[in-house]
Amino acid sequence: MRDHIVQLTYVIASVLFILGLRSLTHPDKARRGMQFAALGMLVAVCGTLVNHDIVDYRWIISGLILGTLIGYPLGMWVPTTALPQRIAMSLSFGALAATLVGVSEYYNAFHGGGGDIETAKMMALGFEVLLGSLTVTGALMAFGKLQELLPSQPITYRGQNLVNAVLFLGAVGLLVTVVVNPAAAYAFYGMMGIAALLGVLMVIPIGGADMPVVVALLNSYCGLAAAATGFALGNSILIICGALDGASGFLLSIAMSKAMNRSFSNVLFGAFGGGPATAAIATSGAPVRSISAEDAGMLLAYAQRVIIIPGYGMAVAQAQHTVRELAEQIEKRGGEVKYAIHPVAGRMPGHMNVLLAEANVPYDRLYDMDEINGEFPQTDVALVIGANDVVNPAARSDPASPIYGMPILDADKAKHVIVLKRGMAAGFAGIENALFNAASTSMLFGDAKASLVKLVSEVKNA
Amino acid sequence: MRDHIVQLTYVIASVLFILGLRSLTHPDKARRGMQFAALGMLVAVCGTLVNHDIVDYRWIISGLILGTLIGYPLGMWVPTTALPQRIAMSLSFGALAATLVGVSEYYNAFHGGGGDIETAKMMALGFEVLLGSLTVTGALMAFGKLQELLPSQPITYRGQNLVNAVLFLGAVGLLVTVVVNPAAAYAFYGMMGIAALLGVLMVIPIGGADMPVVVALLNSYCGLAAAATGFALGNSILIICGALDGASGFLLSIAMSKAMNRSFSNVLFGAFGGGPATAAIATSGAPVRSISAEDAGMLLAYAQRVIIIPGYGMAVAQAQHTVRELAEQIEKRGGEVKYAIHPVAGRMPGHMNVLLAEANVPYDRLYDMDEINGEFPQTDVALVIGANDVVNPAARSDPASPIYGMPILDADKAKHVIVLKRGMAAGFAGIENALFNAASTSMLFGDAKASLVKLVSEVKNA
Amino acid sequence: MMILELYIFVLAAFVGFMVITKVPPLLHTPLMSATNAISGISLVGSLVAAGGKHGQVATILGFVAVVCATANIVGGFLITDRMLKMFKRDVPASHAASKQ
Amino acid sequence: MMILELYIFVLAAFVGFMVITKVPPLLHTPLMSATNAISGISLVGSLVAAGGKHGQVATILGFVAVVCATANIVGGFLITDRMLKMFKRDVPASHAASKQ
Amino acid sequence: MRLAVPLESIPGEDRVALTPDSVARLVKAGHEIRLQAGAGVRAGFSDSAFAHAGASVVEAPSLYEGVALVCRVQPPSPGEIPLLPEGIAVLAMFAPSRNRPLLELLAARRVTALAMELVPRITRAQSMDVLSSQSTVSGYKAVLLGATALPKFLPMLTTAAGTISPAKVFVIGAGVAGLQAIATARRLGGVVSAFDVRPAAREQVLSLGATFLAAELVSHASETAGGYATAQSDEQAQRTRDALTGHLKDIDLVITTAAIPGRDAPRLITAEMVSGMKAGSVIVDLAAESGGNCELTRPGETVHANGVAIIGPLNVPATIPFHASQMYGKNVLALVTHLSRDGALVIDATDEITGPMTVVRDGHVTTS
Amino acid sequence: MRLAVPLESIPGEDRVALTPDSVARLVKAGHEIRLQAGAGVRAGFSDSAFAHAGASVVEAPSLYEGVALVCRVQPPSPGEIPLLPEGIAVLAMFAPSRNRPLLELLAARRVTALAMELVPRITRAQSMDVLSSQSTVSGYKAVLLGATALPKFLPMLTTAAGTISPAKVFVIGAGVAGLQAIATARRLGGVVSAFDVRPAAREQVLSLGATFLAAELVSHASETAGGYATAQSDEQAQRTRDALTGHLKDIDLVITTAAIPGRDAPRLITAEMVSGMKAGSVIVDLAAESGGNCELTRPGETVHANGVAIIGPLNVPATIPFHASQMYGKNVLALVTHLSRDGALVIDATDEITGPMTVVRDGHVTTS
Ligand SMILES: NC(=O)c1ccc[n+]([C@@H]2O[C@H](COP(=O)([O-])OP(=O)(O)OC[C@H]3O[C@@H](n4cnc5c(N)ncnc54)[C@H](OP(=O)(O)O)[C@@H]3O)[C@@H](O)[C@H]2O)c1
Ligand SMILES: NC(=O)c1ccc[n+]([C@@H]2O[C@H](COP(=O)([O-])OP(=O)(O)OC[C@H]3O[C@@H](n4cnc5c(N)ncnc54)[C@H](OP(=O)(O)O)[C@@H]3O)[C@@H](O)[C@H]2O)c1
Ligand SMILES: NC(=O)c1ccc[n+]([C@@H]2O[C@H](COP(=O)([O-])OP(=O)(O)OC[C@H]3O[C@@H](n4cnc5c(N)ncnc54)[C@H](O)[C@@H]3O)[C@@H](O)[C@H]2O)c1
Ligand SMILES: NC(=O)c1ccc[n+]([C@@H]2O[C@H](COP(=O)([O-])OP(=O)(O)OC[C@H]3O[C@@H](n4cnc5c(N)ncnc54)[C@H](O)[C@@H]3O)[C@@H](O)[C@H]2O)c1
Repeated sequence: MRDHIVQLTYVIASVLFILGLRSLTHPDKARRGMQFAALGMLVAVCGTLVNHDIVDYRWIISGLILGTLIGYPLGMWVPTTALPQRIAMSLSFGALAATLVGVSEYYNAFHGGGGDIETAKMMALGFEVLLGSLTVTGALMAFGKLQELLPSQPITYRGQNLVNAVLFLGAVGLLVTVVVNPAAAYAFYGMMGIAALLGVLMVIPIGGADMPVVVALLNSYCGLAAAATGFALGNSILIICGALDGASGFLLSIAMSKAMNRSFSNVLFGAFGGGPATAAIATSGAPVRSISAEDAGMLLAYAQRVIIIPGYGMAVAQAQHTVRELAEQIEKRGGEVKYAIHPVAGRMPGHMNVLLAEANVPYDRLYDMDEINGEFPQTDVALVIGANDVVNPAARSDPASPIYGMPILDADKAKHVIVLKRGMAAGFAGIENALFNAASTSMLFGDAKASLVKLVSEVKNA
Repeated sequence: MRDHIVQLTYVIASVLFILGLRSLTHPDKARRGMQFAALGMLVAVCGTLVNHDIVDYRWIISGLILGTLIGYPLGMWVPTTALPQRIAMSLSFGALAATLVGVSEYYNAFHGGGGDIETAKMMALGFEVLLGSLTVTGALMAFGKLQELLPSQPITYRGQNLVNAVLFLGAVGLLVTVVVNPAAAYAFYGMMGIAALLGVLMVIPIGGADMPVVVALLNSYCGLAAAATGFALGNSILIICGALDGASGFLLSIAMSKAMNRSFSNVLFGAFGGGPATAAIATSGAPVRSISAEDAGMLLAYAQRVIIIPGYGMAVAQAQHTVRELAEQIEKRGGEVKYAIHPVAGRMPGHMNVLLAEANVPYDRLYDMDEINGEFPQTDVALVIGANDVVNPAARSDPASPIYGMPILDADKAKHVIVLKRGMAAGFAGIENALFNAASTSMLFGDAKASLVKLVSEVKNA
Repeated sequence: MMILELYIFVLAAFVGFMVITKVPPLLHTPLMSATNAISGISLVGSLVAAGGKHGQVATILGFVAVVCATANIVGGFLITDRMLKMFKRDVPASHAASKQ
Repeated sequence: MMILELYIFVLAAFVGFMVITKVPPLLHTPLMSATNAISGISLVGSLVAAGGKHGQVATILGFVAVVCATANIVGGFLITDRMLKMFKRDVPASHAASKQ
Repeated sequence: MRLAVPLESIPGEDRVALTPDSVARLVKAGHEIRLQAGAGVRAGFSDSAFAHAGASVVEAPSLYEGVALVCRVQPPSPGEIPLLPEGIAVLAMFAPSRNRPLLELLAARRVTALAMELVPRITRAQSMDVLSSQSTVSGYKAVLLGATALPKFLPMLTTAAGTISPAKVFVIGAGVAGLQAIATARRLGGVVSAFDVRPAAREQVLSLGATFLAAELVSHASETAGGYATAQSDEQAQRTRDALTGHLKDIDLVITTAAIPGRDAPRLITAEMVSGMKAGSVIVDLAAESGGNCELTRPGETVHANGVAIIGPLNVPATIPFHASQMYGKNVLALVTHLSRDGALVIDATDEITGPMTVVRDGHVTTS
Repeated sequence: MRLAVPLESIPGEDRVALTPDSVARLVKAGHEIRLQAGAGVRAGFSDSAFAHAGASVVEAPSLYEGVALVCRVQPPSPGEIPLLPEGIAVLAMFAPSRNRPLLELLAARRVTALAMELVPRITRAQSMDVLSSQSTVSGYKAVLLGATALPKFLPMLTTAAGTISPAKVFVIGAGVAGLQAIATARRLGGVVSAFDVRPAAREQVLSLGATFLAAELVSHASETAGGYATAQSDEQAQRTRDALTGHLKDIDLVITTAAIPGRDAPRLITAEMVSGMKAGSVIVDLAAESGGNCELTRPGETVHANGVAIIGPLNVPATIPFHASQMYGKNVLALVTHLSRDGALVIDATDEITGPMTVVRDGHVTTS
């Protein structure tokens, strides 16, 4: 009976976890969903506590309390900017837990009174400990790099790949040994040590900016370790959660390297020798942040106030109709959209007016520079569509600039600026634009019409 | 070892089945995907044949050959219009197989030498046989109604619901009995009989037009029966396939009743007393087929040649921009779109021209009535957007009609006609339009703009 | 330990729901016939019944089950394929045509 | 019979892939911290190790594992929640504001 | 049957009753066309183009030889009537309510007169409906005239030299001409509002993206079965005037097209309303021919009052002669096809279309 | 600083150099404005509106009392020059290349003359650029003039009386006026193509949805640093003419705006090309003032040749006086703000903007 209760709580918890992750598809429902997942965790833990095997609750209670005391500040007080390192640290905790469980199982089997251990279980234990200890040290290294306790530059030396390969083969050899002969404790602990070393060596040649990919990948390893634990203990919730983590970590690391315009293997191995710290198409050295249509769409979908700044690029791309569609989609979701028309946007007086009128944008959405400039600080997203000179802050600040003195649209004062352009080419005045390098600016590269088509569907599906 | 091979083939087959069903999300890939699923089936069957328990292959081989001889004509020669009845019949075959396996298991346990049967297994067997035999007769009834061997009208009598409820409770009671006392063979076979009777009684009060919903639901039952078989035999591929079938059948029956504008329970129980045979907003008695935006979108997405016929309704809905978007989406997928402009469409000369020009539809896409009328027979879809009089075939055929003699657009000659309208209201001339009742016509009701917005995203995601 | 089987059932149902909600309505009929064909998997159970050494009755029941299930599978996959064939567009051909 | 567990693993991975491919990139960071928190499920194994009667070593290892896993779970869910809070829009308020 | 197309004699009438493409179709249908030399030149159609289409280009004296039907745009002048053979039929825009004396002359000469503007407005006869086709021209041209006369831009322009706000255009009477004016003014970028008394007009105005003024003034009583407007009651008229007065203060360009068939155009804009308008505004009164919708309108002239220019153009369709003729010709083509049976002209007084448009027949004026 | 705004003396010049809203801004900035009574009336701005904005409305004799800068649209006539106090500065569109004698007169009177059209076309000076602002007006109006004169519709219309095919519009010279003409003609529904010699023009034409003719004729050599065009070589000119000849055969409405600063307008359309055009076509030659892009153009007149009407309008911006003045006024406002330092007029010959535009100074004509 008790066993059935335990199993039932596990089934419930699994379902809640899956539903929780699924809720992340919709930002609106995500929070609720994750709260249910947390509830699922509670259910599973409570279920476990009624387990037959547990006879002594003292260590358990103290462990839970201590863990909570450590976890709470990690969750509540860490600034969101420090998130990646926090995840890395917490990852190493999780992996440590899995590793220790594995070690204790192994230890019990030979010292705690148990006799032998069947092959399949030994294999699972071996995998668990191998992946676990690799993740423990790897995650710690990632943490160090992200927190800048360690130099964030890639550390490389000749023959690095070779050394790693040899170590990896060594660990696998020991794994095979211990599976064949479970009593070979030296092999078990040796494998653990080599894996820990490998964790360190694998991460040091990767630059700080690529760390998030590494963290995601380690997350996947940690999940696989948990799944292995599940196989070893015959515990299906561990298998399910491990599989979920493994799949998600893997997908995430691929998605992230894609977002950085890097191939996955390039992140993991290419950085040997020091790749660029950030993926950037840079002008005159200053870095530029590019953004994907998905992310830009999400930003727009959840923005309250959006100002669209059309420029000559919108005309060249003949994107006026798509601009209106995008505005309609944002408004449908409750956002407010205004158009800021600069007096000399485009190449003829009234250029933007003709095009937007053609696209049926009502006149009362169009705002003069003077009318709208005061609103940028309260604006969530300024969407710059193929405009350049008319939003160049140099006109305000740089007396040496040929456009100094021209009044401009204060797009740079908005909370986020998204710029749609094909590349980093200059506008009519032929000068660089510091707005594109600003911290609040993200560039969505590509033909304005094509980018807008993507944005429309992203906003629609957000 | 042999066992492992069997299991491995099962894992592979499960994955292929899932991928196959998943491929149905994309019409382009669906065929390939289902071929892989069929391959999966072959793999699973071959795997099973190496099973230890099988000692005699004669009956198996003859069974396979005979089954193939029956199945091939069922698959290749049945006209696609007879699909629902074919599925119903094949369903009853599948359910019969599951039921017989259950019976043979039960029989073996007591006669074939086996002694007792454990409770969980008995429960699984009971469910299997209950659901199986209910499906066998239910599917046969559905087949009869669809094939019009039986009257397709609902057959009802007073107290029908009560009788069914009593029978159902009786079957459940016998199930409990046999679970508690597995040796009670009378209960086992009795339950089977009652379930078979219930299958008949449950289907007779449902009208022929609602049969597809019933078939989908029976499909779900059949899946559950297979899953129960899996539980009974400890065979996980049966569980997986059963669960897939159960889920899909259930979702499908709900989706289908929604498409018919009926609630699910209304289909199952409401028809007692005879609901409408087709869900239709009918004029003067003639039936009208309505279509969902999803289906209309799919038709457009896979059409080679589309002709758009705008009318006054497009102007009222101010849908011209969305019309262009839709055309662009269709063209992006390789379809060809033309606009047929009737001389008196709208309410002023050139009404459609002004609006379409505003939406930036190039002039060379607009075709005069005389230019385009010859093309309708080769047209896959004629999309009529808020037009009515200008596509009214009465002008050609009915000398008594006030519009007799007016030349019209021959939309009715296209392979499919989709009409976007808010309801069945008449146009300017105030007369009915037989086009809306034609077999090739489907009505997409709602404001033209709203419908078009849906169509755009359906076509985009198709 | 039927609990593991329960997990499998739940997870498979999940997968089923998630896969099937994304199937467009136009493909609902092929979907129905595809799942119908897949439900012929009970052939796997029937084979054991028909080929096992459990006496005449079981063999006969098993034989009938094999016939039914096989017919189901063969017919189901064939007709699904026929239906899906209609959705395959000869895109290159159409392009060629429109380019003339 | 580890084969059943293999089924569970495969199916769960399927579910994981299907669920996660649909998560928009903006939520990738919350997703990472959420899966990280969920991986704290190894607490379940740790609890047995810490509370079982397997000798001192196992108990200590188990205790450390419980601490780590708990910290992981508590911190992970809390921070995920904090992040997701930022995506909750006060839609009614905005509507009220725009109506003024 | 043999048709004649004379050169229009009224000054400023640049249209021609048939154009080469309609001629070609008629010739193909077995008719014979005699065209007076130079008839189409002012509309942009040379004699050679007609000849090429199959017409015989002839000089005036021999024009009517053997002709059954004369196709004209404007009615013949009194001086031309004696040239018509007796018993011949003439197709033209006779404006019968204003041209009684002329009709008497035609009756005296035993000429059958068919008034193009009396083609009934039934669905079947739409292709013969010259009121629709020529009003389309008027509505379009009225906006061009107004925009040209306006000291302002119509569209909005944001420029380095300040923002130009869009002109406000107001269209009174949303019939065929009014709707076309609305569409044209919207195209040019004006902010357009409109007014009409018929309830159906509101949706039609909105369907062109313009706004409708004072929907509450609309009443079903204002619409006849044929879709025409009826005269307003005094009280209604007063309320209309009040609503217009307020609205006009704000307007830059007014286009008026209000008409009631067979009556003088309703007087909708009084001198007082004009004095309330902004200096520099422009009124284009398309109803000038039937007396004008504005009190100050002088047909054929431009009046300036209080800085407001009131343009009263006459015979507007003739100023776009090429396309106006093309459409008129298509209308005539459709009508001739309707009137000829086995190659002979059949004027059937009981026919749904022919009946109402026959205004002189057998020596009698048949219209009231 | 005190500014004067006289009533323009040239006939047909309905614009005024400042409008009430610019006046109000200047007054707010501490300047004093003296306006000759009636100066704004023809543009639609009453004296009272100016007075309300803070200007002193005065009669001519006292206009220049204590005035540092006179703001005009057109240069003063020779007869008005003696009325100007010595040492005063005058702002106007002097057209220095055509008005040398007048500049000599001003020099003799020791008046400083600032030519508005010589404001350099740098980004910073865009708000003072009258060429841009007034060309915008010309480009728009040219299309209206052309469409009004055309015997055809511009837009396509499918009607019961046949389908009207859209007019083909061709714009030569895609500078400010040309682009505006393209936009306006597209709005009205014409099918627009354009031609220019500057390579940047092509993208700009496409950005308005029109097509570009003969992109191969474009060369980078044709563009100066300031974005103006240079004269074509003879061989280039011949190739251009060949391309145009073929294209023009098909065109209904031609708008020409080609100009080369400081030179006569290039002759792009020869009499022979005109004779190849369709009867009923219209050419609007915006370059009429500087000699015309068409050989047959007679400035200020409409010429008919071979059925083609060639309109050579003069001073087009003055025909939309309200908005043309508003933009001109904004330009003047920006320039005055630039010229005044601590309330005094500062004419700094070394200034990037002031330098090039000072054409008469210290008794000398400083332009070549
Ligand atoms: N309005 C007037 O009357 C007038 C007249 C003459 C000159 N100007 C001058 O023109 C400028 C107008 O400023 P602006 O901000 O509108 O334009 P801008 O400064 O010229 O910048 C336009 C930007 O659009 C981008 N772009 C071009 N095609 C694109 C496409 N298909 N998709 C996406 N982006 C595209 C270009 O960058 P990429 O190439 O990297 O994509 C370019 O940087 C001012 O300097 C003004 O002085 C104005
Ligand atoms: N072109 C001209 O010059 C002119 C002038 C005067 C009269 N007419 C006459 O007008 C008619 C024109 O034919 P037509 O086919 O264009 O129009 P129609 O026959 O008047 O039909 C228009 C249809 O659009 C539907 N509709 C209205 N609003 C809609 C909306 N928001 N969304 C979706 N559907 C909407 C209406 O049905 P629901 O209400 O059911 O939605 C109606 O049946 C002809 O009879 C012609 O003789 C033409
Ligand atoms: N059946 C057909 O095929 C067909 C063809 C063409 C036109 N029509 C219809 O005929 C009707 C009239 O068209 P028309 O342009 O020839 O009409 P019209 O020239 O007689 O009148 C012009 C407009 O002025 C309006 N008007 C009259 N008195 C008014 C007042 N006091 N205030 C404001 N507006 C006033 C009328 O309602 C009308 O809309 C329209 O409804 C049109 O749709 C039908
Ligand atoms: N920097 C600025 O802020 C600014 C402001 C306004 C205009 N501009 C630029 O100045 C340039 C000129 O504008 P504009 O309208 O005053 O020029 P313009 O009036 O001097 O000439 C009009 C057009 O005629 C063209 N042209 C000359 N010779 C030609 C020929 N043989 N064939 C065909 N076309 C010929 C020119 O290229 C020009 O486009 C444009 O590039 C415009 O964008 C710049």
